[in-house]
Amino acid sequence: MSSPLLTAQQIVKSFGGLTAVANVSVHFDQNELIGLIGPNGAGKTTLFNLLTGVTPVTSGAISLYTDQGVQSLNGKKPAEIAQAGISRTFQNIRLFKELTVLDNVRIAMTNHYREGFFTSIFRTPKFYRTEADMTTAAQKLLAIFDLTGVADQPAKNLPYGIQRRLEIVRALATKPKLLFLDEPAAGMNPEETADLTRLIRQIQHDFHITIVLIEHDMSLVMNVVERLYVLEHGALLAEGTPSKIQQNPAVIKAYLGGEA
Amino acid sequence: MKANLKYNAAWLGVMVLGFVVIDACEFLGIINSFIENMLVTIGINIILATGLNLIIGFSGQFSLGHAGFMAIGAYATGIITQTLVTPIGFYLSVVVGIGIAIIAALIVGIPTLRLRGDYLAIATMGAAEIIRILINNLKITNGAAGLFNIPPLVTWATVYVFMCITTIVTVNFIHSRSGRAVMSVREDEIAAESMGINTTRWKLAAFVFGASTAAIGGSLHAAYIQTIAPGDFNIMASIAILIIVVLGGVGSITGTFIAAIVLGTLDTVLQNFGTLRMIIYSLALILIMIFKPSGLLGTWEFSFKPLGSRQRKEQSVHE
Amino acid sequence: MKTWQKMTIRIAALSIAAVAMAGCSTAKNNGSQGNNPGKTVKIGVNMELSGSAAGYGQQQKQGIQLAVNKINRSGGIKVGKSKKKIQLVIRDNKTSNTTAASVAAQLVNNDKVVAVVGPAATNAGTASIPNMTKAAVPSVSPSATDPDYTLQKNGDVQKYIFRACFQNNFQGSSAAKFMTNTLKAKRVAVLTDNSSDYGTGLTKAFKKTYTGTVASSQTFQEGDKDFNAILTALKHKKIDAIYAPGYYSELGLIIKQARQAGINVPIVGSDGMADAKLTKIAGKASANNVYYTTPFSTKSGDTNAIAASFLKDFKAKYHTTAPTFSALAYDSVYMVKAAIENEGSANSVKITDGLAKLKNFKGVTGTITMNQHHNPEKSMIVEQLTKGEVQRTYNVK
Amino acid sequence: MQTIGQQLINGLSLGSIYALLALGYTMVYGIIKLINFAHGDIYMLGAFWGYFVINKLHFNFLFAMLSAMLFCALVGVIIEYFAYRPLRKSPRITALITAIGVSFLLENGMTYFFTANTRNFPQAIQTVTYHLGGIQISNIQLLILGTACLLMLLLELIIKRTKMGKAMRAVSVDPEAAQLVGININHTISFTFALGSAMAGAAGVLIGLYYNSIDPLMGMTPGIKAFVAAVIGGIGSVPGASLGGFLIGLLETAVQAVGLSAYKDAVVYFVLIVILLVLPAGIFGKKTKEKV
Repeated sequence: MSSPLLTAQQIVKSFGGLTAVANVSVHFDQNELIGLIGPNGAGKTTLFNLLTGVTPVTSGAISLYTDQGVQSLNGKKPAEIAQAGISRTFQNIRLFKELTVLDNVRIAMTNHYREGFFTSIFRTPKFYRTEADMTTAAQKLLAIFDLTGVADQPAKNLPYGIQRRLEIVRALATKPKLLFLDEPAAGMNPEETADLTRLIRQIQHDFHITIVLIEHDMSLVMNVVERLYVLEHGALLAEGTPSKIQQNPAVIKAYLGGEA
Repeated sequence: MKANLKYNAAWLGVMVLGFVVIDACEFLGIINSFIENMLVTIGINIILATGLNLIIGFSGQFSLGHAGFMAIGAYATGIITQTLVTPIGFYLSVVVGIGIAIIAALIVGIPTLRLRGDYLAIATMGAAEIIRILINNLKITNGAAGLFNIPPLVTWATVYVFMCITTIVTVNFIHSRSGRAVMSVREDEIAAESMGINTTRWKLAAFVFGASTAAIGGSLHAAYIQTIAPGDFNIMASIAILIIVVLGGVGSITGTFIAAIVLGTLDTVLQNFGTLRMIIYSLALILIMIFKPSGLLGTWEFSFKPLGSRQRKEQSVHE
Repeated sequence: MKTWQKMTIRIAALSIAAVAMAGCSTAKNNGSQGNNPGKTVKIGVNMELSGSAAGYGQQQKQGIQLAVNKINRSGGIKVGKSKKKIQLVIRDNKTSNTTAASVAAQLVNNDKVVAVVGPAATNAGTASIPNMTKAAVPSVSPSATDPDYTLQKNGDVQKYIFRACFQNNFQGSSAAKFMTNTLKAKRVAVLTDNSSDYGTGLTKAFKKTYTGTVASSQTFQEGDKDFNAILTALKHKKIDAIYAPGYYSELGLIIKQARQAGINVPIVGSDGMADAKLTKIAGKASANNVYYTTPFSTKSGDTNAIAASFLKDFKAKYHTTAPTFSALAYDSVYMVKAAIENEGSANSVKITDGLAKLKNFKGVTGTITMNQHHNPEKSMIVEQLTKGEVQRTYNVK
Repeated sequence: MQTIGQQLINGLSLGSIYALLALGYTMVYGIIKLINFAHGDIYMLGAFWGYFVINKLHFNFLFAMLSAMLFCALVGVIIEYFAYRPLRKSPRITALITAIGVSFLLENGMTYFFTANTRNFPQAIQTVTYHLGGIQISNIQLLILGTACLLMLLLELIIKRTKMGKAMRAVSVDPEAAQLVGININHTISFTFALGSAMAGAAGVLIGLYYNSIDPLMGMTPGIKAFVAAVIGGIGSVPGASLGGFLIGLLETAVQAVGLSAYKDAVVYFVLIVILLVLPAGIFGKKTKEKV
């Protein structure tokens, strides 16, 4: 067992009278690749939103394990959580559409390259240095993911598949320790999905980070993840390796049995 | 680095050239005090509208309270230069105006910037009206009668230099890490938050920045026109600045310049039409908006950088 | 690498250039002072013809046009030996101070007028002063009432700035005296138009002079239509009278609503009320026990032949009783005429001298002598309305 | 006690005018998300229409009001057709500027053709004041309150019960989906403008009768106040607009009653900001949470 990176204990989220996430406990370890599956409306995205602070938890504890020790993420804003090392993509792509690909990536680096206010408005040499460093780093990242050619294009002009890839690159630019991917293969054809599979493996390997992905495409999930959580009706149904999950009767029932 | 130098030198050249041309015209008598008045009004409007464009066009926050911050700058100058009748007094008053405007922008912005779209617009409008009503009832501001006989410490040249400086500073702000963070808030607040951008902080930064440039505009207005009254800073004044921003193109500083010049000239030319002037003005406004819905320039920005490479770029966009 | 230094140099260079050039532009001087007339005597009108003060501005425009028509019909102004017709250049300042400054500059520089009538409001007027002074062209405002309008900051008179109306201090204190001496009011409520210098200035002057008790001091804004809340609050205060300086559009409503609410104490106002519309808005039945200070009265015609002919001509041309603003504007034009004829020249500087020396000028609004502060000295009267008609007039000393 | 009762009447009469105006804002905003800046000026047009038909054509009051409603409805539809419809797909801020342009045009056009002078509105109904236990109320105040309530009720019925009302609600929620189920969006939006403008027309004539003074700029201040009322009530909500209108009327009255008349508007705006901070979508507004 490797050391834990993030744990969530008995987290609950209710919207009015409706419980969207009930008593879910999960743990994500260092450099692990985890899948999160479940039928539509099972609360997968809600769980992501809770863990990234987009929506606050009703109860329960979320902790992040860093070099400085354990840090509670309860009540933290999304920006603080992102700065603590958690990044994500979105189910319905949320790029900065009017801005260029390069700027999308540079924005994600905002917190890693400090420029003082006066440095930037008076264009001191330090400003140009920082800008150049930042741009080089962003271009390097774009090159890794084969996006150099479109660096100066507005994000909205990119084809769908490339937009998905850019979103992942942008998330990586924040230098996360933990990356949440919300349905990265949605709307992709099998060929693109295969590319994505390779990409995800490569990221985990090259960047040494933990990746959690929500996915409906079972071929992708079963292919890449090391461990799986299954959610149903906001509650945790099962946990284990892909092969174990595939044999879990409760999971089979939830997926195949429908009402039965 | 060399490219930057060339690029900056080009802009410097444009600014100096503009100055020399105006000065020559002034010297030769082509520009009399009537034209000068128009130019100064345009210059002040550029300062005001550039700041508002930063708030509306770049941070995506719809503020309708710009005249309130302008009033703060104007009254700071009006009051301070009553006793300190020197250029130093004027510059001091500008600094004081900016300081108070920043404080006011923080007081207004921290609670209201959570609101979205038109709700924010109406809240900022309310805040600006509150500022104006306070000025209208205070003793130090001489109430509704306003201040006049403000010493003329500002010439067109001062306004020109201030216009250049605020524009440089605003454009530099936009083309920096801060500016990109601000724009990401406009594009998608939730995504920006998830990328570690403290959206509240950056929204506030843009708002405060815009407010301080408005204060500068107000100071220049007070010292040039030499008369200020609370009525000068009502809702209609905020709307007049908004019109410049939208007409030029939300998110285009070049557009703001063009729109301020076009509207300023139009307004002056229409002075010859007597009572018809406002009818023609409003018709022009409606027609421009209908035929150019995203403003005269949209989000297009003039730049020396792509002059050589623009054609290549356009091709790739059309592919 | 060197961009920081360059930036600094850039700003420094600009600033130095600015200072140097600014020196140049102030140094230049045009030989002869002021504007001279051509074939005609050009008089500019810098007036609020749109925007919030448009109603008053348009009344003044009517007065000006009436005066000019009349002068031109009788051949024009005698300049030296010949007679020259007046050419009016009317420009709208949108009730905006910035525009008023621009209009002033256009009138004096491009249109080359020799005198300007307007603006109506003090602030628009003060915004025009720098441009008028620079061009050495006089302006006569029919209705800028702030006491300091014609003064510089150090208390010296603004050389080129004149007015045809009373200044607030005089009118406000006269109202106070009238209320103490004639109405015997010991406790009053004050209701001020708080949207311009006019109402606030009058209230300030009134309070300074008035020796009784001010039981309540409330304000309203131009354009307000509902005063019931203020009046209901006043109703149970023991007051002998109400002092309400403002314009007829709001005062008419105040009178109407006060009388409907059962407040029947005297309501005293200022010359902004001296308009036949007041009665129309308030209703004949309500316009009772109403007084206002004014230089001009629709009854003026009984004693003043000039006023009588003005009233007749105005009625013939515009089919309505002449309001005070039109009368003041009418006088402004004739004041310029008198100045030109006295000096025998229509040079703008000469007109300025003529205006400053104006003495016993017989106008619609009384016999005017310009004092050292460019304020017209003329007698103030108080009119009393009963059932909407001017019932009697009082002279205030 | 009497004073409080009297002030309540004052506040309600003032509020009913704001409420009638706020309805127009709220309906238009609800359906095309446009702050129809020209709405206050349509109310001015209604007042002028009433002025002319009573003076020149000797209409009685009821006819004057009904014809003013019809006239304003027509003006509203025409403005929408020429000025707003071409911009339906454009950024909303563009449409807002156009609306401001239309507002300027109406104000200055009326100033140009009919002068800026204040006119006294013909008193088509004689004012009769009733005394009820020390509280005064005039027949015109009663008429305003009654008409306002009647029109609001009627509007609520139209929106909730009629086919057009259902179409309006559908378009305001999702115009594209509404189009798919066969709703004619253009007709629905025109109808909304007609309805909202008719309310403004009625308010114009009522105001004319009540205050007896009309001028081309009379729509500016009440227009902005009514918009504030609509926002306080929750823009898009008809009961919200009515509530907001009465709330502002009462608030203004209360501030003046305690002697702070100079800060009347400041207090209104302050309350607006506070309400928005507590309820970001106004009192009856639906809070929309963005789906992530």
